[in-house]
Amino acid sequence: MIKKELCQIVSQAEIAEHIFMLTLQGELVREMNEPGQFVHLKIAQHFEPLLRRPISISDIQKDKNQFTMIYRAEGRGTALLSEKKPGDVVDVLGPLGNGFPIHEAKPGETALLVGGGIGIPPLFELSKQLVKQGVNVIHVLGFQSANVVFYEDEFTKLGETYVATVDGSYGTKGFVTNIIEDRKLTFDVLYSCGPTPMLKALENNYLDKKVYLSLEERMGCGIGACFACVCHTGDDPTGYTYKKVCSDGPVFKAGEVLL
Amino acid sequence: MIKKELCQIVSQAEIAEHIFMLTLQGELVREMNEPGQFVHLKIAQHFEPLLRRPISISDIQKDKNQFTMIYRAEGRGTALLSEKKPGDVVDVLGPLGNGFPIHEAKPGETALLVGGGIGIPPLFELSKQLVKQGVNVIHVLGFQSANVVFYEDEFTKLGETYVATVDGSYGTKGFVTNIIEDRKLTFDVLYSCGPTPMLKALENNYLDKKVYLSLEERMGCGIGACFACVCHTGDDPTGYTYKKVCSDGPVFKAGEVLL
Amino acid sequence: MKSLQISLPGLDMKNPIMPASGCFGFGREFSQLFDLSQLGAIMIKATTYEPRFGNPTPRVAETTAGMLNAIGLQNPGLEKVMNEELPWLDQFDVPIIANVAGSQEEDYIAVAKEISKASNVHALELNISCPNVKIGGIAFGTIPEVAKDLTKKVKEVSEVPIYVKLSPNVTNIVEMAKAVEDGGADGLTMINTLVGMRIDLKSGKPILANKTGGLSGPAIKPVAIRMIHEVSQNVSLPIIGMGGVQSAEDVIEYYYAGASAVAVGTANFVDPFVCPTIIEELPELVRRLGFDHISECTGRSWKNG
Amino acid sequence: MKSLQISLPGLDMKNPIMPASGCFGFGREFSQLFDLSQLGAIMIKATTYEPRFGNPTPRVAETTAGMLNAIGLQNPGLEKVMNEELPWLDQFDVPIIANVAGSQEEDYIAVAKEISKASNVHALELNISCPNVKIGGIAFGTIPEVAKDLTKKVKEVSEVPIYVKLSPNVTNIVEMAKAVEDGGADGLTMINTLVGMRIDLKSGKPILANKTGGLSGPAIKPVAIRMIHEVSQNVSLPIIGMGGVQSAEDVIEYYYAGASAVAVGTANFVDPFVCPTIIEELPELVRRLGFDHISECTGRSWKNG
Ligand SMILES: Cc1cc2nc3c(=O)[nH]c(=O)nc-3n(C[C@H](O)[C@H](O)[C@H](O)COP(=O)(O)OP(=O)(O)OC[C@H]3O[C@@H](n4cnc5c(N)ncnc54)[C@H](O)[C@@H]3O)c2cc1C
Ligand SMILES: Cc1cc2nc3c(=O)[nH]c(=O)nc-3n(C[C@H](O)[C@H](O)[C@H](O)COP(=O)(O)OP(=O)(O)OC[C@H]3O[C@@H](n4cnc5c(N)ncnc54)[C@H](O)[C@@H]3O)c2cc1C
Ligand SMILES: Cc1cc2nc3c(=O)[nH]c(=O)nc-3n(C[C@H](O)[C@H](O)[C@H](O)COP(=O)(O)O)c2cc1C
Ligand SMILES: Cc1cc2nc3c(=O)[nH]c(=O)nc-3n(C[C@H](O)[C@H](O)[C@H](O)COP(=O)(O)O)c2cc1C
Ligand code: FES
Ligand code: FES
Repeated sequence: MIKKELCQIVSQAEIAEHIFMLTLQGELVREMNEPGQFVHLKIAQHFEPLLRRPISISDIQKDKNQFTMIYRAEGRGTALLSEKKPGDVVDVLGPLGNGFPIHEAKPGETALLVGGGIGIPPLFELSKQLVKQGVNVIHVLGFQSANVVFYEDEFTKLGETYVATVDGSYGTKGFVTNIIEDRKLTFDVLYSCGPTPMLKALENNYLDKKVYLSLEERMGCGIGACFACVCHTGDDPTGYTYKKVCSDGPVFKAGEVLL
Repeated sequence: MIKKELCQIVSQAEIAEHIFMLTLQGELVREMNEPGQFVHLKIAQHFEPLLRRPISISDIQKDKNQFTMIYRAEGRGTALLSEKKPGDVVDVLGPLGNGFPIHEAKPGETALLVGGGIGIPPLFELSKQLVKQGVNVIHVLGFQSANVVFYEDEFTKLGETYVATVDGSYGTKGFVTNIIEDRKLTFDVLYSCGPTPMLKALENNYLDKKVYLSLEERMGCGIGACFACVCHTGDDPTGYTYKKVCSDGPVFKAGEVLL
Repeated sequence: MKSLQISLPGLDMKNPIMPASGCFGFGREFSQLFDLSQLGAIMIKATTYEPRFGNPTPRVAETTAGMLNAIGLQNPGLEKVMNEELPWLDQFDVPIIANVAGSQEEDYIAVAKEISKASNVHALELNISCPNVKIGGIAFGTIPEVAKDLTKKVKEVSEVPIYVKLSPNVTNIVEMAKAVEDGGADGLTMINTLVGMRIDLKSGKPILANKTGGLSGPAIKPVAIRMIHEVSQNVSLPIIGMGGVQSAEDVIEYYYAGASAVAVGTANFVDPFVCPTIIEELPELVRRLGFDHISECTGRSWKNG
Repeated sequence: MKSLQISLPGLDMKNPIMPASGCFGFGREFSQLFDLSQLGAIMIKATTYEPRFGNPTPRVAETTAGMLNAIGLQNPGLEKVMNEELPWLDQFDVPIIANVAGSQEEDYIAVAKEISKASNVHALELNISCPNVKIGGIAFGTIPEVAKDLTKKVKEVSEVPIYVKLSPNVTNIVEMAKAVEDGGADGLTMINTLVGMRIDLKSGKPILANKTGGLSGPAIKPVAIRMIHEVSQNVSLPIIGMGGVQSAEDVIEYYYAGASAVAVGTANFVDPFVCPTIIEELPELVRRLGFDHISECTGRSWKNG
């Protein structure tokens, strides 16, 4: 069930340049099930910024009623969020959307988790849950450059982890797709979240595989009521049928919607 | 000289119902001279509330570079201000306007200081300076009711002090003018700040006396540039001549401007 | 809650608060959050004759104290609304106001005729003011004669009262209001969004794929208040006011301006519980301001006393 | 600062940033805070033939992310502006744009003729759009033919180029822009304020004594951007953009929309140092966005590439 709650900040830290890790506490953690869901945050009580901000859930600690997000302080809303301190509250609406189907990867199978930039965070909870289920995980993480790399160690603890940076200042120079091809990584299921060009490339490269992609779109309501975040479906690319990223997604099976 | 400075909050306390006493520290205290001047506060960095708020200076501590204001948490701006804590900063523009002419009262003479509600604060610094100058001060302070009475003790330390409340829940029931008449208070100079009906009554009652009144008006710039706070002059009540409350006032000699 | 009960043409309402069209879909999502029967009415998403996919994304952009949208009237079309959405909504004890849109006269007429037959549709809201539809659309809302004519034709076929939704993007709003009054409108809803744009600093291009969009939210409230103040003194139709309403205080400001009911749009995205919250807070505010019934507030800004 | 130097009809400017008319008086107050010679230009307070006292107070009210004003064009009149304000301003190395207002044609013509003779007045801004003047006034800004005619007549008597200030309170802004272009305008300034109102919760009456006022500030920026985007593609006049500008980023957004210079109004009240701050920050922002000169930004939102 979707809840709205003033959650208290447990901790906040800058873990890479402009990249913040934020942990909140609240009852609505009980409602969080699938990795890949997101929350919609109202950052300030005043009307500027006005709208909520969608941020993925990157780690769920059910026992403590806590969850963690990792976000980039980018525009006004996230910059304000990054100034908040432990004890401050954030107005959270969530959990929202449908996440990654973890049971598509069976125990003993291999899942490839491919993330780009701030698309990486939801893959962390996903990886945790897959590992718990006995799935073998491989992570391929892409960043712009060394100064914004985060969570490499955390992912490494869960499984094989490769890092690419666009400018080559860390890990392999290039894109995540380069790593997958160069290393001839094989898998049973692919899960990915990141910039659209990356998702498109993955979709095209693995037409015959089980691939799940998490999409991003500018949102109004975040709950499916405003039609802001709509995309065409794969089987009716110019027609009337549609999916809403916020409530039907953000995770879709490759091919289900038009990227 | 007018300065703009981020001043730090030294202390803030609720001294009566919704009435706050706020002390700030900053270099611009050096520029504060006359009692009755005001500052123009930008309460939040964001755009809502957008405009600055004019608040009188009620106490100047030159040695510590500190000054105090007393204000009522009324609308959005002052409510937000009242939530600020020591260490937080407030964007201050000031000191602004022309205050009470203290040298109009000579040593040994008697000054009557008449204040109503949140018009009372600037009279405190005025009284301090008059006393220092050897002037005998009498204070007549009017409030709505007992729960919003403030600073009675502080004024009493400086001179004779009478309190009226509209509902009679404290002091004399009625208006400040009742006290002055009933007690047959006499004076050489009268200084006043408070609601317009009170100022009008005083002006009419003491046409032959030296009377100085501090006015309130909704402001835009606070520095004399926008013509928001203009009033007609007393000698040309329907013509083109005008005074600006922010930069010519807020204190005017009775009769100088049309109330 | 007696102090909130009101009757407007076609609408007997528990209270005068309703979600604005396009900001509440067909109610399904919000029904997971609270009981829709609490609402005074529901203005459902614009319905067109044919299904519409709407504009490419991005369809929303934030502005200071406001937002732009260019949804482009996406909706499942008349048939689906009649067969699926309205029957589903019938489980709630709440009158529906159906927002009717189109790109030509015949569309409006066809939709109005059919949708006004639905048992829970108690009124129509004629959307002659959507700034995001390319063909025709906007013209209906800016040319008095055209608006009057359309109103008349829709009135002829509708089985329920019709409220015409006025566009604020006009030189003379009173002229538009009078025209639709002449055309036989039973009420007005105002305002729709102001046309606006935001440009992305990095790309240099408009954020919205549609380039322009409709500005809503607190930013536009003073414009709406002014227009309702003007129009309510010049026509005798009841007005459902909207634009930036976020609180019970805002509702009263709309009443003072001249409104007889109030719709809440963008605020539903900021706080999905805003409608029930306002409904809960209103009676106490009405009482505190010294009124027995909220309808006493209508037009106080220009009425004597 | 080379990247900011620009030339527009009548105006050779160090930079494209200037305070907007009515938000900076005649510069005296701000001259106590910073050196006015830093500014690209100064748009002085509207000048009418006779002195005007303006409207009763309250003249300003705050709105969400904006403000309403109904100053009513208070000014000391042509003679005093010519004899006192303009000579005083002459001590600064900054071109003056004189905002010309009136309630009838003859007023505009008389003021324009005289004030354009002042040596430091490099251009006129024809204020056909002030929403706060009761007689005539607003009509000039909403009827294309009237605006064209007035522009022509003022152009005939003016010794300097004229910029016409457009009102946003119209159905079709492009039509207005084309009309004044036809009338011989040398440039446009846009936008003036949107007509708005706020009502006090306690009294139930409008806060402004004049009831309605002009809405300015960040709230109106998306409307201004949209209008400049539209107009700049349809006329060949340079546009001085304004409406809610608070930062160097806002300036670039106006350029992208189609502006060739930018004026700052309400923000001067929020931060009296905003103009020099923007001027200081602009060169670095222009560079960071990859431009050699700010004028390269003009119209990028609709130009190719
Ligand atoms: C389902 C989903 C999950 C996300 N998860 C994360 C995450 O885990 N970590 C993270 O750093 N970011 C995440 N994002 C992106 C994040 O929402 C944006 O970076 C953020 O909204 C930008 O807000 P701002 O105040 O910094 O920028 P502003 O420019 O002030 O934002 C203005 C408006 O545009 C919207 N907007 C701007 N950029 C984006 C964007 N890229 N995607 C969607 N809306 C945008 C904002 O929400 C807001 O409405 C996610 C987005 C979606 C849709
Ligand atoms: C020269 C001067 C000195 C003042 N000194 C004091 C003081 O020492 N203590 C104190 O409590 N108050 C003082 N006031 C009044 C104070 O400025 C207002 O109470 C305050 O601005 C209200 O802001 P708000 O955010 O609470 O209300 P809001 O209703 O949010 O204000 C909205 C807008 O209206 C203006 N406004 C509202 N009420 C007033 C008012 N009474 N006078 C002027 N503008 C108003 C605000 O400044 C703002 O622009 C003074 C006013 C002036 C002009
Ligand atoms: C996302 C969105 C979609 C909208 N869709 C419609 C619509 O389909 N039909 C309509 O008449 N108005 C539509 N509107 C306008 C609103 O009903 C309302 O008139 C406007 O947003 C002003 O109210 P607000 O400021 O409370 O949002 C839409 C507004 C938004 C924000
Ligand atoms: C207090 C005030 C007074 C104004 N006076 C004038 C004026 O005399 N002449 C004029 O053309 N515009 C006047 N304007 C409009 C501004 O010049 C400007 O067009 C408008 O405020 C939008 O810009 P902003 O949002 O930056 O304030 C005034 C605006 C304000 C806020
Ligand atoms: S954000 Fe409103 S429908 Fe998805
Ligand atoms: S507030 Fe601007 S002139 Fe006084």
